[in-house]
Amino acid sequence: MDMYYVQGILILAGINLLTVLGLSLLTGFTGLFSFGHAGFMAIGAYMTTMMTVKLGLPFIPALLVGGLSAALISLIIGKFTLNLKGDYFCIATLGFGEAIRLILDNIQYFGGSRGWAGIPLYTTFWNVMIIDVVAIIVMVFIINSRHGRNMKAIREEELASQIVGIDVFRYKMTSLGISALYAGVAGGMLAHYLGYLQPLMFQMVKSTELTIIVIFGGLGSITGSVIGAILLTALPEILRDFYQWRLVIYGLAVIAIMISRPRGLMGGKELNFKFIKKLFNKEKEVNI
Amino acid sequence: MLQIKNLNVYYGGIHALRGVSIDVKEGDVVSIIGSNGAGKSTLLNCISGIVKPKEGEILYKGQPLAKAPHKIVESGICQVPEGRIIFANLTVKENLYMGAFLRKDKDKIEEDLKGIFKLFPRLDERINQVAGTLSGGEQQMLAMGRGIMSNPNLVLLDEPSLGLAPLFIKTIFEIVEEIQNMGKTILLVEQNAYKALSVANKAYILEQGVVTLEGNAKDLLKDERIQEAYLGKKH
Amino acid sequence: MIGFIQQMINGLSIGSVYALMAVGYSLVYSIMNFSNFAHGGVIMIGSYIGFFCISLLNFSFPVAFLTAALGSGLLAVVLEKVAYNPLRKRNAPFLYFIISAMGASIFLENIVVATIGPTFRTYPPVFSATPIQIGGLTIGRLDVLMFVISAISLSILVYIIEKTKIGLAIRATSYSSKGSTLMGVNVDKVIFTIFLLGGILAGIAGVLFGMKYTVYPQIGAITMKSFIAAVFGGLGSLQGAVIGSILLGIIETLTSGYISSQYRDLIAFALLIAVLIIRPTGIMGKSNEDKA
Amino acid sequence: MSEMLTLKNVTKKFGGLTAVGGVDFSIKKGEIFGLIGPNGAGKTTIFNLITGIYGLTEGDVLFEGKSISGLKPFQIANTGITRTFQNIRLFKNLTTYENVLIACHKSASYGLLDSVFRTRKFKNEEKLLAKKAEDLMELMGLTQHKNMLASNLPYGLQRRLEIARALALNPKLILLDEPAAGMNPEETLRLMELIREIRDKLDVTVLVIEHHMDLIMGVCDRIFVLNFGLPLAQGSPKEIQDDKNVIEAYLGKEDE
Amino acid sequence: GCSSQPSAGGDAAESDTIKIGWIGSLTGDQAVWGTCEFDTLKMVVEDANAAGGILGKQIEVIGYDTRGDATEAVNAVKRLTSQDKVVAILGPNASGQAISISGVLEQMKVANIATVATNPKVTVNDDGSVKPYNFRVCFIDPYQGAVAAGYAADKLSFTKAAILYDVTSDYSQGLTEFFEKTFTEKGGTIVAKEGFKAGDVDFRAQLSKIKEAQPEVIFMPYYYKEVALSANQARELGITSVLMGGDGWPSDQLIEMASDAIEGSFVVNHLDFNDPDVKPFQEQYKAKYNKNLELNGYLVHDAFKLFEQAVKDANSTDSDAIAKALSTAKVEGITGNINISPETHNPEGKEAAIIKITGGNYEFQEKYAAE
Ligand SMILES: Nc1ncnc2c1ncn2[C@@H]1O[C@H](COP(=O)(O)OP(=O)(O)OP(=O)(O)O)[C@@H](O)[C@H]1O
Ligand SMILES: Nc1ncnc2c1ncn2[C@@H]1O[C@H](COP(=O)(O)OP(=O)(O)OP(=O)(O)O)[C@@H](O)[C@H]1O
Ligand SMILES: [Mg+2]
Ligand SMILES: [Mg+2]
Repeated sequence: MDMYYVQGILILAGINLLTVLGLSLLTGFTGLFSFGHAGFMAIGAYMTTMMTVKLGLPFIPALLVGGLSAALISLIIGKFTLNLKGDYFCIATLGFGEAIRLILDNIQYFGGSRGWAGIPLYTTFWNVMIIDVVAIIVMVFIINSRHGRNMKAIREEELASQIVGIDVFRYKMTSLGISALYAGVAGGMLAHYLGYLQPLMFQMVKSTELTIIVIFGGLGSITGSVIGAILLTALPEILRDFYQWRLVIYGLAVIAIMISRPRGLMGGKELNFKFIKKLFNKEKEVNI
Repeated sequence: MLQIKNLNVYYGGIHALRGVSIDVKEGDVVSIIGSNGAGKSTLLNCISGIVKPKEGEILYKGQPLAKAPHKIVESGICQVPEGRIIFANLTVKENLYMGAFLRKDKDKIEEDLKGIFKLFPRLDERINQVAGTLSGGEQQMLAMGRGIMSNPNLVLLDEPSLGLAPLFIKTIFEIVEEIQNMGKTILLVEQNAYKALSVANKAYILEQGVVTLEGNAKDLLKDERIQEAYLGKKH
Repeated sequence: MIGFIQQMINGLSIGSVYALMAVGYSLVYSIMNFSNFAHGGVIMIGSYIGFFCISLLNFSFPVAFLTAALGSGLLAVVLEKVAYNPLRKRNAPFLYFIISAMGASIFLENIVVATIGPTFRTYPPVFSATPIQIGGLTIGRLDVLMFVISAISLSILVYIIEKTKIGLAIRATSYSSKGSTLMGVNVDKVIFTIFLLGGILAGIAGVLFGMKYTVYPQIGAITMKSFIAAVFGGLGSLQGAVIGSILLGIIETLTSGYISSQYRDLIAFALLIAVLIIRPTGIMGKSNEDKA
Repeated sequence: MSEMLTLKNVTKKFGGLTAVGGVDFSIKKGEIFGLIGPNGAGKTTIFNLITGIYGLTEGDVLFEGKSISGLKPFQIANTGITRTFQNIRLFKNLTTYENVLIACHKSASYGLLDSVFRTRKFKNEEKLLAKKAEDLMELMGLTQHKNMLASNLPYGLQRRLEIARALALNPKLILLDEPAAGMNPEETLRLMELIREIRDKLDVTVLVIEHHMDLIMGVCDRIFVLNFGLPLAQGSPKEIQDDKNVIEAYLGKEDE
Repeated sequence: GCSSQPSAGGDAAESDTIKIGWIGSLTGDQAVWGTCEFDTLKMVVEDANAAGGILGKQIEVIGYDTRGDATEAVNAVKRLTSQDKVVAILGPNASGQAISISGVLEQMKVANIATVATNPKVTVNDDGSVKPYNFRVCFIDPYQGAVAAGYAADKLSFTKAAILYDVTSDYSQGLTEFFEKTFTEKGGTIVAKEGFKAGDVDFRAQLSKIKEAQPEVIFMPYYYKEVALSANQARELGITSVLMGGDGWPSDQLIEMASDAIEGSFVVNHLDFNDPDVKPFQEQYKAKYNKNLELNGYLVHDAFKLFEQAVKDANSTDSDAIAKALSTAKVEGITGNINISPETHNPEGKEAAIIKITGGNYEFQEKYAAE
């Protein structure tokens, strides 16, 4: 295995992981199912690129702008749709994702469907890894706080959550916002990894893939998301030599994991939680 | 009628029933009493085929019980489950018809329906209401009615008085007796130990998955241990 | 005016295409409470079965139609056994079903690409392609057929679900499979029936589709539209699925015709959201607001 | 002002059905107040109206003198009213401990950023929350089931967990909907003691629906009787027990 | 450690096979074209090997699927260049993928010859500078759009045109843009411009609207599946306008799917299918794969020829040397003479073939170049 190639896959896995972490918060911990996360990635990607290419902002601030724009849009969408239940919300997000793509297809300033070429290649293995580590830590910290627990409560039982004084709507908004922020940043990184943007990249299939990763890894498990992101990004690569058969195998693998481990790979549990915790304690000592 | 031998049930690591053996004679009311988590519901669910025991044997009319839950119902065993499990999306009437799902005798079904409405006039008043919006007690009545509609030989009642008004609890136990008079056999799980023992012929005390006491219900009613543990100070 | 009427006809015919798919999809939803994303894959397979029956095996059209319907029905049942049944036995949450369905959908599409190949295939002409002309308006023959078939299958299904005993069992099972087991319902059989019916509908849709739009591995993707339509109409309600489909068809054509074809889906989506804001469970959806 | 909760002409109609019609009562601070009535009388509906799950058709609900009608359920919870459910609604796939811990959340005030940066405030308050949850489990006798999933608890314990969860909010008023359902007489006795303890030690006013007369008559200071959605009687346990209407509609004659 | 130092080219020179890569869609909705392209390449390479290979070395093709996805294309190219150590890459069959891989190509110093990637940005940067490792053998969108518009206005004397296009396709949008520009410059009017979305199968709403605008010609710049459906539906609605399309059209499948509806239509193509020089190639493919050759097959053939020429010119199998040689390579392909311009890396001066569909055949009309 050539490191250059492996690194490429890891970068992509890292970018996927970022979105998946956000999606995991939304789906795994808050119980909302989104088919529109590719849309948030798209917003992040285009906004970040606009910042770096048109306004000359450095990469990291640009990523933040991209992420925040995605979050902002998500809050607007959420305002209208978060009262919807289950599949209704899911369809609303699906429609949103497709709508974003349609708009981008028609905006010639961003190159329309012909795409936006010549984006500087700022994304590197190391900045992806660092951002991922920070993102994981932040996510674990959120989940292991009263805010994270409140989200879990909403996932379990909305009415009961209300009765214990949880502002369900606000927490759903928070969860959506954070997950869109993650997706937006991931989008920005993807743009600066490929050097090219095209609305086509953010098809519904992309959203589907992300959701599959979350559930494959196990709802409500960050470790699961990490493993899922790496495994499912790598799987098609490992199967590269099989041409047309690789997606057949991919499909089978998804079914197989669902029926053999119906709670996903990690089944809602965290692998070596203690280890991670220890890691965090060290982090804290450095921080404070 | 029903013979249970050395039943062992596990939920993952939890050993919920430990070698439970029970005998139910035809035409009897048999009560099972025990505190929360003793395994009463588990026992009924085993008979209904919803929970699969790890070990043990259940004989019904001398034959091993069918495996599939719907076959068990077909053989004449019906459970009125704890927590009611009515079909919240169906109307009261449809719920009752669901009770008669396996029956083919159309005319008799309509007749029985009238009988149910006589027992529970409230259900008649709510006949077209979606069952999910019934009050708790009304749902309990519906669950009972639905059970009776299946015209079983052996009725498994899991806490039928749960959530019922005092006046109505009386009615429920009257109904239990009435069902018995119809020649049916009843296995009754109840928290209201006093009532449960009053109507029963035989009773079992279940504690943490083990039968600790069994015997004639009237005798148990006088048993000091029972009075202390299950009947409260007075009754 | 003629233009407007023609657009309405277009909308109606597109709507009945959506409806044909939405009914089968909604049927499965109504009992399993999850979106069967493999439905499109089953439609696609049905389309191929019909095509090969006619072009390779020289079956007559009705026989081919029947074979496709049964073949798809069978496939749906097998899919249920393999991909959903194990989940059902473990009471897995609905998300897992959806993912399993997605896996199945990816599998079906790509197994066709890998074996039969990605090429487009054209059904041999079965009906006269010339549309019916009435005073400057055109109505496709196949469109009429689709409309009629959707209407018939809907009526039959509604009858089964609302008036028959098995229908009652289906509705009961959709709320609580434990409860209906306790009533002596063979839940496996109920679900088998549902998937068989859903699959047969998919097969019918597949053949009609293939005739209208040619056959290719991604043809199932249009089911996304019928999924949206079913939500429009209210999930789990068969009538809702049809009404939603027809509405979506008309909205789409009128938007294309009078507002903007480039932004058609955007406007349709905005309308969908507007409908859901006013009626959070779609047009016909019952708000199964359970009691506290 | 010792009036804690006041219902004024509270009315709820479902289509043509008047589930609750013109109910007036008020509960004083520190009281244990019983709400009884035949099945379908509208008791749970009143709870749903107080906690904002249903909207009022007519009338008003005052809490500590202020109207709370029109507020969202979580807002009402935050003014200090909480409840348990007749059809148990726990966070099923979470453990006993998590169920209680979640409900404690209002005892902490750290924000999202505090949790991200693990500030001192976060750590102190988290410790506090954990302690509180442990105490509540201890009080309700749930400690040994700490790590069990709520859905796997036996019925009776699920009821107790619901009460623990409600208490975690530090409510001023707690509404219990048939807390003794599924408990045997012995357990019911313990529950009675517990209800008194809640009132005395935690300074919580209690409104309780029950069909176990031993409990109602044993712990309630005052009782309100509802029949077909309409007020039937109100008074001390003694008065209620002797009320002819109540006996006829609800209690039935003592048979022993 | 994880050194990410590119390590391509180098040792490939010593081995006695030449590895070339191919990427494109073997799955997804573009699979028809990708599959044909890959198959053709394998066939062409077999022939070349049978004829002694290049510089006496045998050629080996390694192809990967991209699902039509830009991200996948990047992965595939990383693998081809770093692990498989190919000396050049042919394909892909869409611009998005060709553009996104240029970063990797430059890092690894491996050239890519795109087949039907017609977006101008494939070979040049925004500032007009040429990308050192990107080449192509097809003409570009602006050219094709301009040819179609020019021919419609000048040769066919149409003044009212309508356009139906795929909003979500870069190819379709590109052609539309330049058709519209040229056509209006030549004094024509676009009386209707309607869009649809990839995956759509029903175009009657848009067509009904187009019908009311009464155009003389309808430009349909998209791939033949949609062309067949939309042409059929147009005729169904009683539209009699002449239809016109680009290189997404030519295919035997189109004739099969919409023979009557497209009768009398004009197509801008890369070559004349009925050219006697082309026939043996078509037949060879048909005999080998029992399928009809798609347009991609011709172009990948030419891409390979161009590669072969460059290796000979460079007299080396070093990837960088090949890339240098490519920027001035000249070769006679089946789609015409290919003279790569060092400024643009496009085949300059490549004339388009205008084809008219008559009696279910692609009848060559004339070579036509936009000014
Ligand atoms: N699905 C399950 N998974 C794990 N444990 C379970 C499950 N169902 C029941 N248990 C456990 O099995 C034991 C017996 O439970 P069961 O419900 O039979 O008790 P019960 O006697 O009916 O109690 P109650 O009077 O509260 O209804 C309990 O400890 C309970 O926690
Ligand atoms: N959402 C609703 N739609 C229609 N009717 C309803 C609804 N909710 C409650 N009802 C009806 O209102 C009446 C009162 O119900 P409620 O649940 O308040 O009774 P309850 O006093 O709590 O009875 P129980 O002691 O049996 O629990 C019942 O007859 C019930 O059927
Ligand atoms: Mg029980
Ligand atoms: Mg109630």
